Amino acid sequence: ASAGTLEDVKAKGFVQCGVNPSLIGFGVADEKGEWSGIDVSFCRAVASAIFGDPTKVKFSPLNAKERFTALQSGEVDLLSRNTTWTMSRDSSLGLMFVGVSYYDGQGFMVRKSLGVSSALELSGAKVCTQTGTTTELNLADYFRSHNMPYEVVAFEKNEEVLQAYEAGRCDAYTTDASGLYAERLKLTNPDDHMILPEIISKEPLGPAVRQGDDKWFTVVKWTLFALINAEELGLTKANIDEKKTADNPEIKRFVGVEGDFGTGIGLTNDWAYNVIKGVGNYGEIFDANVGPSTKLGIARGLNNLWSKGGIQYAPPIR
Amino acid sequence: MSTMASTAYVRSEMVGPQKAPPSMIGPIGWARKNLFSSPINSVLSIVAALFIVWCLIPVIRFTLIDAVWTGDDRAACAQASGACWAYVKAYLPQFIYGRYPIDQRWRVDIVFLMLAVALVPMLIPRAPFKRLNALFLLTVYPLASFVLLTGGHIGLRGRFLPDDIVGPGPVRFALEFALVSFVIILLVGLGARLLGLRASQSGSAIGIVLGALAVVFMVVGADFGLVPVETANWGGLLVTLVVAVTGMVASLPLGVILALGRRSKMPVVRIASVTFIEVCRGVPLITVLFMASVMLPLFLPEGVTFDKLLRALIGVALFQAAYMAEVIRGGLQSISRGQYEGAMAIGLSYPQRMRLIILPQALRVVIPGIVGSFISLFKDTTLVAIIGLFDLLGQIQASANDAKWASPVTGITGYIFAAMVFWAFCFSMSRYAAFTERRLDRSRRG
Amino acid sequence: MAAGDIGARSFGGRAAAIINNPSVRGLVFQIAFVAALVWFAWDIADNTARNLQKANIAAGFGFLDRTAGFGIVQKLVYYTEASSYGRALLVGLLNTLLVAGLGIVIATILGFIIGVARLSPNWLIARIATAYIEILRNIPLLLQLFFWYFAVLRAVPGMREKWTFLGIFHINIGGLHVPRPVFADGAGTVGLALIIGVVAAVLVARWGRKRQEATGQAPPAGWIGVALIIGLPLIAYFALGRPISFDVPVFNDQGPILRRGFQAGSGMTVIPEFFGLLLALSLYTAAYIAETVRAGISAVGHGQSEAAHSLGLRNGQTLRYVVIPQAMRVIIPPLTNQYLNLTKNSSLAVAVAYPDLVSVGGTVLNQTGQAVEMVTIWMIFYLGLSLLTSFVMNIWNRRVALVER
Amino acid sequence: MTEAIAVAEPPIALKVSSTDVALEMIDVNKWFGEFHVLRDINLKVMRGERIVIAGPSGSGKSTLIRCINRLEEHQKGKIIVDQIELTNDLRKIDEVRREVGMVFQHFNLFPHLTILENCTLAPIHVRKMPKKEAEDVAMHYLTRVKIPEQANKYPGQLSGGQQQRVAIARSLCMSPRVMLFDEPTSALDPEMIKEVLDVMVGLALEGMTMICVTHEMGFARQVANRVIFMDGGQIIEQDEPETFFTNPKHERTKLFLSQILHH
Amino acid sequence: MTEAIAVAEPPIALKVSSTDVALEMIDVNKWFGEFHVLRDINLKVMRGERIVIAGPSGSGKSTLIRCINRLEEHQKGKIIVDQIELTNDLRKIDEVRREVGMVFQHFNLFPHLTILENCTLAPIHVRKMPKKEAEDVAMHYLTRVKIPEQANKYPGQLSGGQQQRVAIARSLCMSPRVMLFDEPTSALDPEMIKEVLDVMVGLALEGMTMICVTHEMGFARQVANRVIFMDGGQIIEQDEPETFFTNPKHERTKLFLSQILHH
Ligand SMILES: Nc1ncnc2c1ncn2[C@@H]1O[C@H](COP(=O)(O)OP(=O)(O)OP(=O)(O)O)[C@@H](O)[C@H]1O
Ligand SMILES: Nc1ncnc2c1ncn2[C@@H]1O[C@H](COP(=O)(O)OP(=O)(O)OP(=O)(O)O)[C@@H](O)[C@H]1O
Ligand SMILES: [Mg+2]
Ligand SMILES: [Mg+2]
Repeated sequence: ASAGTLEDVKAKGFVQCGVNPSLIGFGVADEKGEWSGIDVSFCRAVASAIFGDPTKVKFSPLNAKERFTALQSGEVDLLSRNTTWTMSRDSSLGLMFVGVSYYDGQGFMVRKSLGVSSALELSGAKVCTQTGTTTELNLADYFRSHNMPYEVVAFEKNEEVLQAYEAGRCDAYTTDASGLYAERLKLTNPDDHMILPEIISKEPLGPAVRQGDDKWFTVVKWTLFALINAEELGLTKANIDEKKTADNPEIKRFVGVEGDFGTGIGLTNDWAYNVIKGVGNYGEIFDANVGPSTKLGIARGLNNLWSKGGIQYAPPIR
Repeated sequence: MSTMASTAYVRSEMVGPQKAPPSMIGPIGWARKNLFSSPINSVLSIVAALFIVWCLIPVIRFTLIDAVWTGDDRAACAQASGACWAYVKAYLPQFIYGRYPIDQRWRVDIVFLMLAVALVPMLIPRAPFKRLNALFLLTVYPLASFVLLTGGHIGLRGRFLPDDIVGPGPVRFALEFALVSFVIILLVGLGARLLGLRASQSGSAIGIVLGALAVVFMVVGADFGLVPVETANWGGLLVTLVVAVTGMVASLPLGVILALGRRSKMPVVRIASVTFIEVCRGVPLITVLFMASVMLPLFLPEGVTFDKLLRALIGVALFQAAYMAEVIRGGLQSISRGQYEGAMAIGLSYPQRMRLIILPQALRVVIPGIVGSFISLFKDTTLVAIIGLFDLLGQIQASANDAKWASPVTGITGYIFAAMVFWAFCFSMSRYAAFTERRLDRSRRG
Repeated sequence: MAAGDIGARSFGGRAAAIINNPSVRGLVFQIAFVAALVWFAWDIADNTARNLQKANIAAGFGFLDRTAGFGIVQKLVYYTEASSYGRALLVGLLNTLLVAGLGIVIATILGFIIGVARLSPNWLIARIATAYIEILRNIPLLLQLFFWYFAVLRAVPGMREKWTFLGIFHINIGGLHVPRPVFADGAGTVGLALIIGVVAAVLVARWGRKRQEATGQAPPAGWIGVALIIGLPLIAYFALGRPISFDVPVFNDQGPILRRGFQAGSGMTVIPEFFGLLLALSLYTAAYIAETVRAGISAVGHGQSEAAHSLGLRNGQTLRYVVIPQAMRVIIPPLTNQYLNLTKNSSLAVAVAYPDLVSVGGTVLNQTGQAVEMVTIWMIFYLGLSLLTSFVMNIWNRRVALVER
Repeated sequence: MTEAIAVAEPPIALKVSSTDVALEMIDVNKWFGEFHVLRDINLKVMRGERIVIAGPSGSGKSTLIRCINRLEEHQKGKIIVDQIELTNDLRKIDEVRREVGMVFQHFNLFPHLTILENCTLAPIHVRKMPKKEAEDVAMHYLTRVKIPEQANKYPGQLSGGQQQRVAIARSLCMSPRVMLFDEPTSALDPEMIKEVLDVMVGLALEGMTMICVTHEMGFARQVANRVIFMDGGQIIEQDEPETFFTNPKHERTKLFLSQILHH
Repeated sequence: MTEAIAVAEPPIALKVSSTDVALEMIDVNKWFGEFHVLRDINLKVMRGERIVIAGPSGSGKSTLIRCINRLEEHQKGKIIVDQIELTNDLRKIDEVRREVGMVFQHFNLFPHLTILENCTLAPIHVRKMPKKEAEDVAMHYLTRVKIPEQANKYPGQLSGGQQQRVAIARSLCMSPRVMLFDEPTSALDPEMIKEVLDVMVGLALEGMTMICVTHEMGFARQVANRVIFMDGGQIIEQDEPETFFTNPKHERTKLFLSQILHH
């Protein structure tokens, strides 16, 4: 502990990563205990960067209430659990967000039979949500600012929210839009439900680490940037070996043929190569877990590269 | 008095026993006595019978007649108006093992099997080798289960010896252990000398403890070639049983200590025990669990962390210990003063009196109470679902929302299944408690 | 306990005698024990302080004044998103007391009925009671809670429909909707009339008892009392020109679907989370109370009711004057425990979205990170409750203890 | 134990009504399940009669007198108390119980009530007597059984003999016309037996109709008009005490008497 | 109850050491809270002496002998057993208890252990004797109290008299130099008293130093060197049994003797 997280991680031989146990597309384990999801892939990316091996990671399933203590106490080295970056969390929970891995926003899911097409029509609605998240607060802000009465029914666990919503206890189910897509899949008839277009909050989700360990912070931060940069550079899991030899100086720096960037942050120089080799680039991760071809079918939207109409943008490696 | 002369009477022939009127015996007599003994009772009987029918019909319809028994996904149950047993069938392995890797589940099976094999003769009053058996259950079994379930091979690295003498690893740990043991034995020896006890005696006691510790470390540190399985992947009945059994095994000695503490003549010890017991009994388990899951990490120095399951276990064990202490105290109180005095008069010391005379008797008396409190504990394990552990109930709840099987009846089927499992466990335990209670009564009378 | 002249004649040195003195040993042990405790507590406090400081969380209860910002679905006192955390906790606390209080009443009534039923000479009734007890006691409460909550949700009509009873009670998935009394000027007088009615009824009851003692005949004090309690407020109500009006729940079955159903802000709604929790708590606890009651009644020997019968007391009188007073001595202590258990178990509310103290506190904890303070508040509340109860119980117990030779 | 009385007093001679029937049992039969406990019991008790029932254990003595105030139900035959026939009619049962007092082997006082409250409970609630009056009556009977000073104690504070006397007083407070005793002294220590028997003798002297299951043969000799011997659920022999003790007719009676008298 | 022995045997005459003090109590005082139970007790017991303590209930007899092996703590004065002074020193208390055997009114056998285990427990755990040897010793003493065949039964299966004999054997297994008896026969049925007293007489014959609280005056006559009479927490009178019984000096002693002898 005293030596700094990076050294600790290297010593014990794996990254301990806090994830969501039951959010399809972000963090979920199947029957065999295989984990998948964007957040999970990010953990693997960090493992790849450090060890050159995406499997050197252990997952701690965390619920909303425990996640911050788990990180603060050192139970996990890294929190990658669809957590919204807010100022108060930076300032008063002792966290440092390394960046944004997914631009999300809070939305509403309703039954199609309600005949509602906009969140602004939800005046007087009963809304189900999970307690202990920013969603409860956003919800209150949204309805108050639009002067609409509402009633919130807040459950401890996702499963309960969904069961109550399905039973008809509330008109709307609110959480981050990505979560809504994931939860909708679990309903008996997903097609009977729709997600309203309004996004009522900014929910930049990102990995977080403990405050006060800059070295570790840098490693995790640049792992995220490497994923985005790779997409920009057109480097994929499949083609990186072949492009490794290309003449593009940017790629050369990326794969570690040129420069000493890896050792600068306490890793090997081929760290970024390992990341892509291990988990693919950001786009690949997105597509594999939540993209249009998956059951969730979420469009890239804001999460597209800045060059393609989105706002994902990473500082260059140089 | 002469008026009475006429009443003199001597029976000439005896009246033999006659058969009771039909209204007294057989099914009719039974029904008359138990169901129709008065007009009100007759009405009640009819109402009760109707009530039973009214309750049972929907239950039977839902669980049996309208139930779906086969199918591969939710399509089978989507339209069902009865239980979706197909879903339970599909998920049964998960309900038992959680996400424990499939190719490693034999390890869990062994643990279950060992428990059954060791526990059954323990529960049968007449079965021999009770002491050995208990020893196995309280020492070998937990250790073996720990290694089997987690994979063992925990990284013992040692703490304080400088790296340049010997690097972190089992060797450093062993060295440090030996060093510490040596110091402890030395200190104890000195202390014993000072107290005028025979040094060899206290030394050997400490030696046994340290030796046992060494064995424990050797076993949990050794590499048996088992794949490690994180507790995060444990789930279902496995977690339920781990929480319940560990809570029980850990709370017993703790409970004994607390109970003795509560009866101690030393005010400080007594007050501390009473405070602990009453605080634990005064608050809901779930706040204790919250505390274990949210607050315990705050209590620990930076970098020291506990596994989440372990934290829940600590919370449960401490909580249970308080209840156990009260049960055991009841047992201690039932031991007559004469037993204490008899033991004192033959020259036994306090620890000897407790170990040889009082506790064996007290614990026997409280077996029903212990089983009773084990039932509560077993039911309470479901609360760990609230702090995000996947016990049987948590696992069922999580799976009911699995996209593959979600249907209107899936959730309720899961709950019914969980209810049946818990009921079977708890009911048999309560029967067992009643059985031992009767047996104790008899042996006390006889 | 002066040890006299230690070691004056017998062997062994003074030092050995002191070390072997049990009271000296006890003292040393206790000092060591306290030292260990203090060290332990200090270590924990130190770690906690350091951890909190690292996380930038200010210790102390100052956060209670900050704005909560989240909504609560059931509140007995005024509360909005703009209220403080402290107020939110108060709402939670009152909700706990409400569900526990009502649960206790229902569980007691049900428990007594089932306990007596279990001793019924009617075989069927006794069997039903036994089955009830054996089933409910051996299934975890949390499971029952889920079962009842979701069963209730599935059994009642959806948000846009309703069942109506007696014209004023409406039930749907949104809960039980009833008229909400609105108090105008003069409502206080009606309240006063009610209080006067109750006092008068008590006086009448007392008069009735006196009268019975004096003449042997019991006047119908009960009926007079009921008439007073209902009649007086009614008279006041009409005499003052109906100062209490009722805000009837408005049910709308026109317009866009979302607008249909009961309108927010009209009438009074008792939410289904409350019912689910109440049902689970009281049914579960009733099973335990029933066992307590059975044990209490069985503890009163058969001879007691035989003696009462042979004196000519009827069944009801035997129960009332002979069996129940004796059974109660046995029943009350465990009954109190059950009440405490029920109150503690109400913390499971968190699983079904009923905003009790633990549930609201959990949200506050999560928003503020003030774990130590929140857990302290929980502990103080529940501990205070049990200490208070056992204190009262001890007094009561001492008063009713049977006088022995 | 029988010495306490056996030695002294001569039999009490008292008028017994020859026409006024206090209680009649006609061909009464009772079964416990398959077991035939009472067989063809015929018994007529005149007002003022004092009857002692004896017999070996299990012969049905207790059952017989418990049938009289319907603590047990009989299945065949008639029981007529004070001209009221005992049937399933609750009102009649109530009436009979009001006329019949019963004293048990184990006193069965109500431990949660004081002695005085024990005695006034039934008068107040059954006879609807004003409390004051009930207390006066109770004190009267308590004085008669010689424990007025214990009125405000609880049963647990009294000795067995005192408790049994309270039980008698409690029954008397209902002014019963018939008193039933079921082995009232057999749970008592020897020195207490006398004090209870003295009270019973006093009652007999006042002409109370009494049916008493007891093995106190001295008491039987001194007080009873008639001794009934039961065995196997039937009445084997009945006669005046003098004849009964000196000249029993039936073999079983002889055997029984030889056992208890030489004890 | 005293007949069992009183009739027959003549007193046993045995050598008593005149120099070897087994036990000495000097000005011992003890209080229970405010209550002064033992007052200035002075008692010197020589090795081989057999002392019987008698006195009315509550006079402090039990308390006195319980002080000797420190089941009760005294507050003033000295108790010296076998040259060891009883103070708060745990080691000394242990030593004294090892030298002193005690037999209680209610036996206090350990119900969860067999007879043999009851007897071997202390030798094994206190004297650190090998189990085999402890069992041999135990069997020896069990044979002496005439119940070797019960060795593997549990106390609950034995009669009271047998249990008390086991209790004596259990004490003997520790080879005590002094034996204390606190009314060892008063919880027994008359027919069992004799078997226990016989064992005690046997012990006396072998020269065991014994202090015995008992009301068995026959035993006292036959066995004791000295009878001590206590009342109100003090020793009122002590003398040889012959003189004590035939010619008591103190008024209270006379009263007491008249009561228990004519009972
Ligand atoms: N409630 C009952 N159910 C079944 N059998 C009973 C019941 N009460 C009594 N008996 C049986 O009826 C028989 C007569 O019992 P009863 O008590 O009348 O005898 P008793 O003559 O009073 O004997 P004792 O002198 O022992 O009191 C006995 O064999 C007894 O076991
Ligand atoms: N633990 C105690 N606390 C307070 N008082 C006690 C205690 N033990 C005994 N006493 C009192 O001390 C007095 C002497 O008691 P002790 O048992 O020595 O009398 P005893 O002579 O053995 O009488 P007995 O013949 O009834 O056994 C009695 O008044 C008793 O009530
Ligand atoms: Mg009888
Ligand atoms: Mg005594």
